[in-house]
Amino acid sequence: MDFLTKSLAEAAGMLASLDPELYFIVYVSLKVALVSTLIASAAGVPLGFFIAIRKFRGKRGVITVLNTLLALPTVVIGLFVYALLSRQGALGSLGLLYTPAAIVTGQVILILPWVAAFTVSAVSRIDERYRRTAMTLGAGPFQTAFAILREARFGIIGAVIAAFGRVIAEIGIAMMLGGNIKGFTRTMTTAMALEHNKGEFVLAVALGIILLAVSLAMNILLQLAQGRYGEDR
Amino acid sequence: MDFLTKSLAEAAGMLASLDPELYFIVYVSLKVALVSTLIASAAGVPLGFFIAIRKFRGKRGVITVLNTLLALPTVVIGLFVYALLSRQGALGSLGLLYTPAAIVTGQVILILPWVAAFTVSAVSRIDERYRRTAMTLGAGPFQTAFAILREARFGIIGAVIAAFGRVIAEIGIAMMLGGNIKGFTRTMTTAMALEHNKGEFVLAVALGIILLAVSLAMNILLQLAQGRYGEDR
Amino acid sequence: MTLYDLTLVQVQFGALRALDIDRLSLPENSACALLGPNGSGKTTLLHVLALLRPPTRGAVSFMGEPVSWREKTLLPLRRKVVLVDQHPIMFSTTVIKNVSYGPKMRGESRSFQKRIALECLDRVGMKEYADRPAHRLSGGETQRVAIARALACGPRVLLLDEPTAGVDIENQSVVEKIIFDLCSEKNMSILFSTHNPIQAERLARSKIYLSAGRLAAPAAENRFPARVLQQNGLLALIDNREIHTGPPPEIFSTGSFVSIDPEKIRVYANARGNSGPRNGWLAAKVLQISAETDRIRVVLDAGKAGGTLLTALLKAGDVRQNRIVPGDSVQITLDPDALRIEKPPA
Amino acid sequence: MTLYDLTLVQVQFGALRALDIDRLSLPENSACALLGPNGSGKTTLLHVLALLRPPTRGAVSFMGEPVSWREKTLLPLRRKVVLVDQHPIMFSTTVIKNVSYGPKMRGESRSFQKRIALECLDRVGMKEYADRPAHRLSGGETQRVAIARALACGPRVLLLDEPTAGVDIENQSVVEKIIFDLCSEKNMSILFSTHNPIQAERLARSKIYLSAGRLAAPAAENRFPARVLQQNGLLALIDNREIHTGPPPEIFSTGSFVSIDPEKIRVYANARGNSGPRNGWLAAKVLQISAETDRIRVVLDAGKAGGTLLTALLKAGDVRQNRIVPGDSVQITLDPDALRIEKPPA
Repeated sequence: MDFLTKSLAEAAGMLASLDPELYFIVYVSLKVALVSTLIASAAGVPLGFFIAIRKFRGKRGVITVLNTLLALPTVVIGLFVYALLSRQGALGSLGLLYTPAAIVTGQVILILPWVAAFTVSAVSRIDERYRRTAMTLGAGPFQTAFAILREARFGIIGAVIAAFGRVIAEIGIAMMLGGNIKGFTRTMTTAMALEHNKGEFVLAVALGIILLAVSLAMNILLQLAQGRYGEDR
Repeated sequence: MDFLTKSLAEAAGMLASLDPELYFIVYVSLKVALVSTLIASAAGVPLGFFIAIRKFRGKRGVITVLNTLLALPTVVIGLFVYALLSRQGALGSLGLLYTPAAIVTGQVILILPWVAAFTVSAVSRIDERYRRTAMTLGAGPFQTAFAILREARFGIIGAVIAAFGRVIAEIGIAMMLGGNIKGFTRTMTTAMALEHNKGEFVLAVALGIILLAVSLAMNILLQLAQGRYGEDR
Repeated sequence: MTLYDLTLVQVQFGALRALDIDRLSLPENSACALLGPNGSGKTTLLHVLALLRPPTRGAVSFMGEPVSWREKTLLPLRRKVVLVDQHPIMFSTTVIKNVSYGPKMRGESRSFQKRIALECLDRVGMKEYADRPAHRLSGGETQRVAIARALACGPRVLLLDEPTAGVDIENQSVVEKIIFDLCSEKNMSILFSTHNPIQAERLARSKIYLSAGRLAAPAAENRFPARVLQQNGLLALIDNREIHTGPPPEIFSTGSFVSIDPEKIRVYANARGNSGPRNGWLAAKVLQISAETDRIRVVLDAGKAGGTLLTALLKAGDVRQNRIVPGDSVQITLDPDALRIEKPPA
Repeated sequence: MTLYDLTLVQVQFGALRALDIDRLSLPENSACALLGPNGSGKTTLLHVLALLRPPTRGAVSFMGEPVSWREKTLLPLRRKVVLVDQHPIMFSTTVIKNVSYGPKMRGESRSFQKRIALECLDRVGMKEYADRPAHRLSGGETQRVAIARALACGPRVLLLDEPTAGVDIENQSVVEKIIFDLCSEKNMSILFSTHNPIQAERLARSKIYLSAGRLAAPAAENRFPARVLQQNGLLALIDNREIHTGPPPEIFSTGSFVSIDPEKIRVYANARGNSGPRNGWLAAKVLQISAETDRIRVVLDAGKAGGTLLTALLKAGDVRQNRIVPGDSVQITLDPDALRIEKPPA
């Protein structure tokens, strides 16, 4: 326990001294996770909303596929994107492997189904009466859709927050596609996993503190969004 | 694409030839994940059930903490357990680091809150009338609890399945605490992430196929449990 | 001009035919109550009339125009009619934003939205709630705001689905009073569903009865699951009691229904000393007598043991002359054409 | 022996006092109906009587024994009384396993469980459903199985919460018939809540009325939110109408209620040629007349504009003599002690 306490104390010192290496890793992590989340949300929220409010043949099947994609393991995605981006791969000529763009590609594949599936679930939970009420009060199709979207807002925000929390904490994709290159693609999770027994233990603990703080903050935001949501209904 | 197709073909051949190294890795992964899930369920299901059916001061707080623990990143858990189990750590003398027992320790910490939180949620969803009905029909306190547990069974099974799916696909803990030692602690995820660019790409793809199959199977089981559950209410 | 014309309208939910109306005309500027038991199709009919649900089959015409049910042509028509749901939901914003939603959708100016919303809130006595979060109101308050929200659309037709169901007792009379005032409104037709015949009688000028999705005689209660037997050529068996009928009925197994026309039931006070049941007469007990538009509605217990509720519609003079009072034992006869036998569904 | 004795029983939900009963005694082997509007506390009272909810304050005694509300002593008492919920739930297993749950909890043998379950299912006509999944039944079928499940416990007291609410029309008469038969059962008391006075009258031998959590006079409808003004020393203002009363009432602002004792309302047919309202008289219209245990219940519209519903309880002779028929305009007076004024809550 002494060892752990000592490491924590040193890590706190490192955090306080604004160590540039530490904060650059945090910056890369947040940037990559944010970009992934934004891309996945820009595609996934409209997709999920469309699936939820439209009636079409095979809707049940689409939702089942979406829910199944939630289970894609990060390492499987990492391997698949690696095969595409490696020199021998179909997109190898782009030279994206071991760049932040590669990580973003993999993470978008990871969380797009999350954002879409949770948007479907948030919008589907909205009582049919909201649609009916908007329509009977004279709303057109777009206005009706907007009214439903507005009622589902906390659920959708929750989906986006959950997605961000998922990518900031994942390691498989960041490691396989980013390669943990110092000052370029080294993220909090890859640094923590790969550097801890190479004398960079204090750095790992400092990153762990920040990652834990970010993850818990996201989770608390998520609980607030869901709580607010629940209270509204 | 040619590269990917070729790798897939070779991987299929490896799977068909019952390659002993491949299947030993799968065996280690499944064994570790199963033991973790069993331990976490044995503790988490009763804990969650107790929290859900009892009224006590601070119940809301306990549930919030439980939900917050869902966000624990695997690498943070890995680092924490590493600090405990490493030679300088408090439990270093047990010599558990880089053994399957170390992975199980970390994974139990990871999924215990999952099992407990989902059990709380599954049991809380059970209509108050089930409790009332059991009581008015003459059930004692234990019989009433059992009636509620029985109605929540699909939700609880779902929690256990989700936990297994989570540990089989996680990599941070397996890597940091298992150390990817061939024939001992090498799991599907660590092998895939660390070996793919060391000439073991075909092995990685073959493991990817198995991991994907297991993950999707768990997810389909989960959807069935939830579907059955939803239909019942 | 007629407001609605429905011809051969059916609404099918899977195997269930929720609505099956051969012909229904509603005149303009009417105040009409829609009566019928739970599951008789009241809500489904209101959804069709609100132009929210296209019928599975049949033609609807609204204010002289045939309704095509294509979204494009539907919107202008739908803006003339507003439905207030049985348990209305509020958008999760303030009360006044809820009430100004209709004018906003119609592209009215902000100042007009606000003025009309406050006006309508005032009409239902909820003006001081304008800035409250709308989804935290009680059931009765929600109902009042929902009516204001509907009125703010300036509809030609206002449809209300069980407006006093789920409303606390204090608000019930308030809501009834609002509906009563709206019923005397010029330039607006009002149609509300209710399961309360007294409410219908007090508030509406006309009534529609639904039973199992069909328009029914004004006492749809007289519908019994029955085994009908051809016995002595003249008898029908209802709930194991024999009821006389003229023409020999067809023979059906279980699953058929018998309806008795409430206008074709005669009720006689027990003659003195003549207490035993005569041939062709049924003994019954009077439970309730109430006013119907131009008739008196008499609810009778005609069963042996907590048995069969029958509703008869009599003339006021007959009731007065016979001095029938609830609690009395009476004798009833059925006119030869009082029974209608429904075949079981194929 | 009395079945229940409640003394100063209160149930508080946060700020809401859901139940506030000074004294209530229920005799054994009774068949009693519990009447009152939505939210009047019927369900809460049933939960207390089912020994499922300890009251916030007050003493309950059951079959001569004071109830201590400790789980250990409660279980044997609770096994003598069964509540059937308003919308009963079924355990997600077969019908027969649901019905045999009670005997199973009591440690009966498997063969006894099965025999009693089939017997009880047969009583409600659901024997052929024994092996169906119970949570797939319709509302009416569920209600019937729930009654069978309760009967299988062999209770001394059977409590039913609105047994025909949410039940389809075909099953309603079946459920009523089952209750009717149960009411004549020896060795079992039955208490059911309903909002249907006709049902109460037909099925029960006695009635309890609840209004806002309190035991009320047998027509709790006569309770109005009111501004009461001391004007001329003699007047009370109800819904902006003046109603005479003897002793000068105290002055309250808004928030107070006025109750009118239905037994103290006199109803007179309009004297010929004497149509204008006389001093101290109120004009009203008769809406409904129905049978009450030993009285006639007359529902009057005493408001100016769709206004105030009043319920009077008259003697059968008075109704017959006055030849009052629904639809009639009548005049009413109130006895000097008819009004009770409730202070607004502090």
